[in-house]
Amino acid sequence: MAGGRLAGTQPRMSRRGVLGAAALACAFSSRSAVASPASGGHLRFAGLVGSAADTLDPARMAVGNDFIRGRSFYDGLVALDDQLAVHPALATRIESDDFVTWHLTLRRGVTFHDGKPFTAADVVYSLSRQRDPAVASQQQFFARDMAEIRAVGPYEVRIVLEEPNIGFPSILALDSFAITRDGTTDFATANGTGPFICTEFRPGIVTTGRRNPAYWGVAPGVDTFSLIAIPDDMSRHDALLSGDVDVIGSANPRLVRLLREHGFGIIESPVGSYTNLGLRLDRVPGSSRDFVEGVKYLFNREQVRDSVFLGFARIGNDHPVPPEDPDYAADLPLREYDPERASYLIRKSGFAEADPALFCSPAALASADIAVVLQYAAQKAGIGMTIRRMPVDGYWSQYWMRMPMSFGNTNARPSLDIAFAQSFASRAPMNESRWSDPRFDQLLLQARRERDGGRRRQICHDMQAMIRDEAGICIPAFTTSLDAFSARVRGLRPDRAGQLMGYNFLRHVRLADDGAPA
Amino acid sequence: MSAPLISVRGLCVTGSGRHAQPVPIVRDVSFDVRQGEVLALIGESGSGKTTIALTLMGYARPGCRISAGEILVAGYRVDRMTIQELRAFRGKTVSYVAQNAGTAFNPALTVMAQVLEPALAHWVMPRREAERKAVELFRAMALPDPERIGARYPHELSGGQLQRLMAAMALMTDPEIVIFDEPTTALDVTTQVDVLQAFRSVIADRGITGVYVTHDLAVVAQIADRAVVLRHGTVQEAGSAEQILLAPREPYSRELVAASRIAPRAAAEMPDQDAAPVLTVSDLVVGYGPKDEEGLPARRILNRVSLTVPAGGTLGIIGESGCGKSTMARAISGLQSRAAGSLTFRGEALAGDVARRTAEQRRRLQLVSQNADLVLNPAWTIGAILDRVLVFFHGMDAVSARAETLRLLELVKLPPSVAERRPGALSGGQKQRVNLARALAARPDLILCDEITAALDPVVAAAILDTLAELQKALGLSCIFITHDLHALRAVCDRVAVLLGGHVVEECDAASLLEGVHHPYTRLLSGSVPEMRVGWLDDVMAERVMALPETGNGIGRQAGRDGCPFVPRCGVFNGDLCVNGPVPVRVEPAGHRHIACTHTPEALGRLMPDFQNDMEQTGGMI
Amino acid sequence: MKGRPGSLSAGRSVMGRLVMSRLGAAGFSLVFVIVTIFVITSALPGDVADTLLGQGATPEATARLREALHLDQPAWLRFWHWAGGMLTGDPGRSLLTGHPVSELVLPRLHNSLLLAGATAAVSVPLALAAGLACAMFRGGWFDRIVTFLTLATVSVPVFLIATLAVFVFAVQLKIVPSLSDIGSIHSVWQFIRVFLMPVLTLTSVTVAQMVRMIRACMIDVLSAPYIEMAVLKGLSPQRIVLLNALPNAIGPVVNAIALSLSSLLGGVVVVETVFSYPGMAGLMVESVAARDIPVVQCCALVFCVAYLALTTTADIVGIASASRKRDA
Amino acid sequence: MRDLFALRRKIPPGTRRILTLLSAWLLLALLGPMLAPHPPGEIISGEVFGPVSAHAWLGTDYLGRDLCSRLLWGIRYTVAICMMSTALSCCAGIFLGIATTVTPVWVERVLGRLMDGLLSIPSLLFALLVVATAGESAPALILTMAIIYMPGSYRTSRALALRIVRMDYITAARARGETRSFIILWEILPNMTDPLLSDIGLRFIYAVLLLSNLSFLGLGVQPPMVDLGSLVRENILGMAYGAPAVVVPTLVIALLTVGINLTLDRGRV
Repeated sequence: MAGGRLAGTQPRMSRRGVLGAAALACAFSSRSAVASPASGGHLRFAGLVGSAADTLDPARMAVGNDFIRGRSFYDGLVALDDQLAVHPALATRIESDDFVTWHLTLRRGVTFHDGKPFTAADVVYSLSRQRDPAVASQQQFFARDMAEIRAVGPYEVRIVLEEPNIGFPSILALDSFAITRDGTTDFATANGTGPFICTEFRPGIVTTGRRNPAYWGVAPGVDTFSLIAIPDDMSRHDALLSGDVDVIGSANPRLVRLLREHGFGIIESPVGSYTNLGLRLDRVPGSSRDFVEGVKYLFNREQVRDSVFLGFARIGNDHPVPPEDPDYAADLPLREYDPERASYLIRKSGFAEADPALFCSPAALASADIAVVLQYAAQKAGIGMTIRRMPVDGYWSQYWMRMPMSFGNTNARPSLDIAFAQSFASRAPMNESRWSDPRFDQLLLQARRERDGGRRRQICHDMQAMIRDEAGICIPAFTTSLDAFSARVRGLRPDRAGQLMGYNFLRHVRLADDGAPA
Repeated sequence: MSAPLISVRGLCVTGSGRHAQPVPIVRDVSFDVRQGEVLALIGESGSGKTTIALTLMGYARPGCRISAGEILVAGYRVDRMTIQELRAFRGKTVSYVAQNAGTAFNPALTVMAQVLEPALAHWVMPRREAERKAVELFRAMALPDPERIGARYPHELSGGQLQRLMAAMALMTDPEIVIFDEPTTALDVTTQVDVLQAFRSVIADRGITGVYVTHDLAVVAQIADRAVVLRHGTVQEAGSAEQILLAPREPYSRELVAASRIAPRAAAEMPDQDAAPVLTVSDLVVGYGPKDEEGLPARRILNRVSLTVPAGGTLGIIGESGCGKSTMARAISGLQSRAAGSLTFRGEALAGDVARRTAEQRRRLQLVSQNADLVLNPAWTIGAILDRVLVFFHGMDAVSARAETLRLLELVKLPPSVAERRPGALSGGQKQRVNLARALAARPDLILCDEITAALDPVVAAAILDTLAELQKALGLSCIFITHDLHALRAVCDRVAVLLGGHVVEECDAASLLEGVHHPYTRLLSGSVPEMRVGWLDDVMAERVMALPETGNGIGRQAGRDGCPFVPRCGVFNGDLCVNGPVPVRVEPAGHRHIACTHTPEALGRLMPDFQNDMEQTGGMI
Repeated sequence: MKGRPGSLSAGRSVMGRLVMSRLGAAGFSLVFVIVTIFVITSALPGDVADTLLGQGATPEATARLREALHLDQPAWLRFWHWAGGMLTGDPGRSLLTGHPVSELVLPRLHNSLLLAGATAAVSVPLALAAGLACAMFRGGWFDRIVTFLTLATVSVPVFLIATLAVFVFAVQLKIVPSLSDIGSIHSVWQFIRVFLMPVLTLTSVTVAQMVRMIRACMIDVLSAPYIEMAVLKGLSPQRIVLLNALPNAIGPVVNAIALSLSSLLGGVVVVETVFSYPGMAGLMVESVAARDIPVVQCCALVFCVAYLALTTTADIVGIASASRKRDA
Repeated sequence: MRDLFALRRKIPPGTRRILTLLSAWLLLALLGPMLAPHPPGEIISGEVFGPVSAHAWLGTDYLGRDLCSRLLWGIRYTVAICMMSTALSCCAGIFLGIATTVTPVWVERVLGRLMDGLLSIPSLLFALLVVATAGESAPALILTMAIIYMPGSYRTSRALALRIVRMDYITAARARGETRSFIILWEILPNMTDPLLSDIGLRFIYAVLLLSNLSFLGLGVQPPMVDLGSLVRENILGMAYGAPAVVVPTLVIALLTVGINLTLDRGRV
């Protein structure tokens, strides 16, 4: 609803400024109509990233397989649909008048996998621990916005924010805010309320789950699932092709042809994730506006889309809003590849001979390839650039955001508000270009308390323009996430919330035949 | 007379070098051997004698092949047999006694296992029977403890024992023909006598037809009926053993015979004994193992050895393998640290470690060591090797060094062209000469010759000895000549020290080595030198009073550390004094003899009858 | 070479000393390796705190976490603690998961040993047979073929062999699974199915090395005079090679085998990755990436111990087989 | 020294063959890139894993770059890196190997154990660690591989040297009072050149393969440059389509290693 989907949620907002149970109910029935009756069977999934660092602790979830585990074993207070609209989950009502104090009404009769009933205490615990540095939560940044989290009744929770934020509900949809049982500290197994019960969890090796018979919501379509990670691209696809797994995440564009030839299905999810180049404005050469602008003109965006992503991408305009987003500022002219202009600007900046280093890494999807494209373009424009490819490990902590020019990789965010707040506000933790503009921060806060959708959309438009023109961020393209599945898998649909139906696919898929693997 | 058992006609063997074109090794060789005969194949190294012997088993060493001729052995056309046929034939019809039993026995298996192998591989008899037969053969070969010797590993046995075991192995399958490939060359004379005796008896008892490969004419005289003289793979002369040894026709045969009769050094040249010795060795002790009460190593290779080298003269040191000859050489040249004793060289004390000797001392004392193949750096040209010494010791510049080098080569009778060649391209004799030249390049006062003729053929050895003698005369060198060859010894030495078990048992003038009273061991040595006359062996066996055979009943006795090392084999054993020592050194004025024996010279004279024969005109190798 | 009385017992005591010295030496190497690894790892940029917090890390959060994990202590102090723990048999806890390192390592070690064992079981006999055969029929067609094959297999990157193998056998022919899912093993047949690919891949590499070395050793021994003697005794090639030559080649052959096998624990990153086989090498790579030093250390320790154990045993076998014929 | 020139003059055929082959590759590495039709970073076609064509002689790679050009650069980097690391490791290994045969025993005791230690660290993991620490660059790779292969070369040369030190001519040199360095350089080294050369050849091959396998862990030279192994690795997906982009570099690696291996085998025995 709020933040990202300012306009989309407009009609509901007009009603008492609260989420009405009725509205949710109907939204709900519509979903349950989609969800098929349980059919059973065992589903095997192979994702991209898995290691000894795999976790069942919501606070630490950082990679795809973590999210999938989380979404299968736990529930959030709210859930997002395929258009990023907020729906109730463990919270049936989320109400606020000033957008500072939020009142949550919790679902009754829900039990954890260990049989204990779900109450307000669990919510308070789950949310509060995100603020504890020792827990090292991925979402500390947003957790710290929650000034007070208190149970006001067995099924009532009150949350007071530091500042008003109309988009708060979608923040609650972040994976880290999934609800675990009160007092849980050992995450060797998952004790959640989710549709699946964790039967085995061996970090870096395998996770298995079985359907939770006592699940409060729509029963999932499979009885059991096993989840592994195969980092090696070829091997992961081999596993699918040879029928050893039914679904793989992060299919490689270069193998789509092969998969299709062998009769496998592909879902292309237009998610808002992107690989970007960040130029630090507080360091040479980024300190020169001309240089930054010049670099932006050096990006041959068509080539990045077609050669690097083989067309499975949408061209970006140096701001974090993907074209398919209703709030996408369509009127902003798309920045074209213009070597002459780039060369002129960069020479003007005086850094033409600086031969700056582009830091990239396999850690940031396709960053090395994009760097190669950029470097060659620069070379043609008579500008020298050196590529420094760094090992995956230590890249985020050592080079990304530390070096004058480093590539980053940002996942889809539940809402634009979150995207802006995390990566562009002055105090944003991931402000890659160290760009700080009081007016932008101002607009951000304004949007958060703005009730009128029209004006919010306008504000949002202005923010996009500001980022495009002033921030040191180059976003050549938004990646289309690809997932591949065998013919026996049904019910997978594209989803803006992220790949694999926003990591929720286990709740929705079912198997055509319940027999043994094909 | 029946048809010959072995008949070889027009045999040719060619070696096919990897890169080079094939070279003939054996050319058109023909000979016959009748049933029960022993044929000797005589020749120097490279004469193809072993190659020919092996072809009788249808075998050619890797890189060689039988290119022509027919080989008829015991009715088989060996040259036409298939691998399988040969396999059944070798070791059963014809068997082989290799030259060096030390290496021809598999170090990883017990002797018995290997002795049984031919019998078992050819299914001639069941294992138990085979074992019985083996033991019986051991006994026939006069091996000690025949019942249990089979259970031991090769390295636990002496060369002589191994050689006899090898013969036993060859006889396991009762072959019609046995090929002996220089079976006694690697042995000490005293052992050789016993082994030869053992061979002879079995050959006689079992009516074996034999082919005996050797370069030692004296041995031929003892064992062969007929002989073939070979050179460069061709037959020089064939005939009865006697005829060839006593009345050789072909020039080469004469040369061979002559080479085994080297004239001893004329006594006239003997330097006066009173002149200050160039090197004095006193109470030298070398050994290993834990220290004993005297702070000296318990296991001693050399035990309180004292020697003097007369200035301009030659001291010969003679002894059998393991007596400590080479250790002596290494100790004197400072390559082997000594536990006690002192060396005085030209009045100065010599440090034990070569590193602590002065350059001058190193220069003046040069070692010419045994194996010329190992002593010349194969990567260098001869010229470079000699130049280096000159540059190092005399600081010569390249030009003058090279000039001097050529002079040295001339001195040792080598053509100047040698300077450009590498050791690999030289013959054994040439290498030994270069080796000599290198020592001379330092312009030493004393050269240590350690077995310099051991690896050489008699003719070549003789030539080298001549050269050495000449040089000594010309340059007034002093020399220590270490050898096991009585001939060589007598050819170049003035004084002789007899070494046994690390003790000097006798020191005397070379000239008088074969006359008068001697230490029993000295007598045994000189008595064991084979002579080129038929029937010598029988005489020796008959008159073996002063010494018991290595396997005799004396084996039980063990000498103490200061006792007489000859005790186990001594025929005139004199009780505990011999065992515990200290053995007195008695001086016998005639020929300045110093004899370490518990008997007085007179007693020895009485106990041991005088020499039967005069070694002057006959002789052999020790 | 005289049979000195008591030379055998002397030989034994000598051998005993040799063995002891080898063991001592191995210990020394071990210490050296551990220190080296620690020095390198502590020099790695970034630490586990960064890994834990990931992209969203803020300086103060990182600092707080470092304290919580004692990463603020000086390196030598941490090493001291670790070494102390190790001596008392406690490899410490994983900084990343907080679980005891042993819990992480043991299952992986078990898997790795399983894979290594299976590979050894296949490759050693194969290599011995091939090596001996090559030596026996040196220069023959068999020798040539084997030599060429070994050459071919060692001259292509392993990851290519592995990937190709999976693509052909698992994807195209569908005769084996593409994943080594050891969880699914309940019968010998499944065991074979699962291990076939990785074992074959590893075998192709190790056998190649072993055959070459064994062949060399054997040819060396076969040129000895006592082998010629054996030929002249009229023995069959089989008898010569197996009964006469092999006993003398045991030392070097065992050494060759040990050397090739020693790489089977740590040197199999590629295979583990391609077949997504949960083994030690993979664990170490992950732990390096995560800067989980205790785990890295433990893995390195295991690899080193395995290597030294193998080579030392080989040496000792060599010494034992040589001691019989030492001064021969 | 005259004898050295003499040495040069008569190099055995086996050795000469190896040297010829190596120098041939070296030449290709030097000149190859000059013949490259395109810069290594240029995307010349929209088609990835493209087939052989007049435009792209060896097809295109996973980004649609000209494989032929990249291959030529790859050869340069692989050959250069491997040769340098081999040279480094062998120089160090051989010198230490020989030296320990003439120095006091304890030197070997210590050094040998350190070498053992190095050997016991899996080479891939060791490389991973070092490169992760030192950063990914050609010098880092060279140094790492040099360290990895030094122990092997040390062992071989020591074994060879041990045989030679026992020779009497070394004893003679000592008796003459020659210095250690003279003995190492002039008496021992000249006698091990042939076996050493074949050993060096082998190490070179190992280096090539290790470098190729390192690319599996994502280690290699910096883009847009590339080494042969990385070339195979980055195009490995092309295998599914039998693309020349994966076949050709593999063949080149095989050619490099098999070629040298065969020469060594023929040079040997």
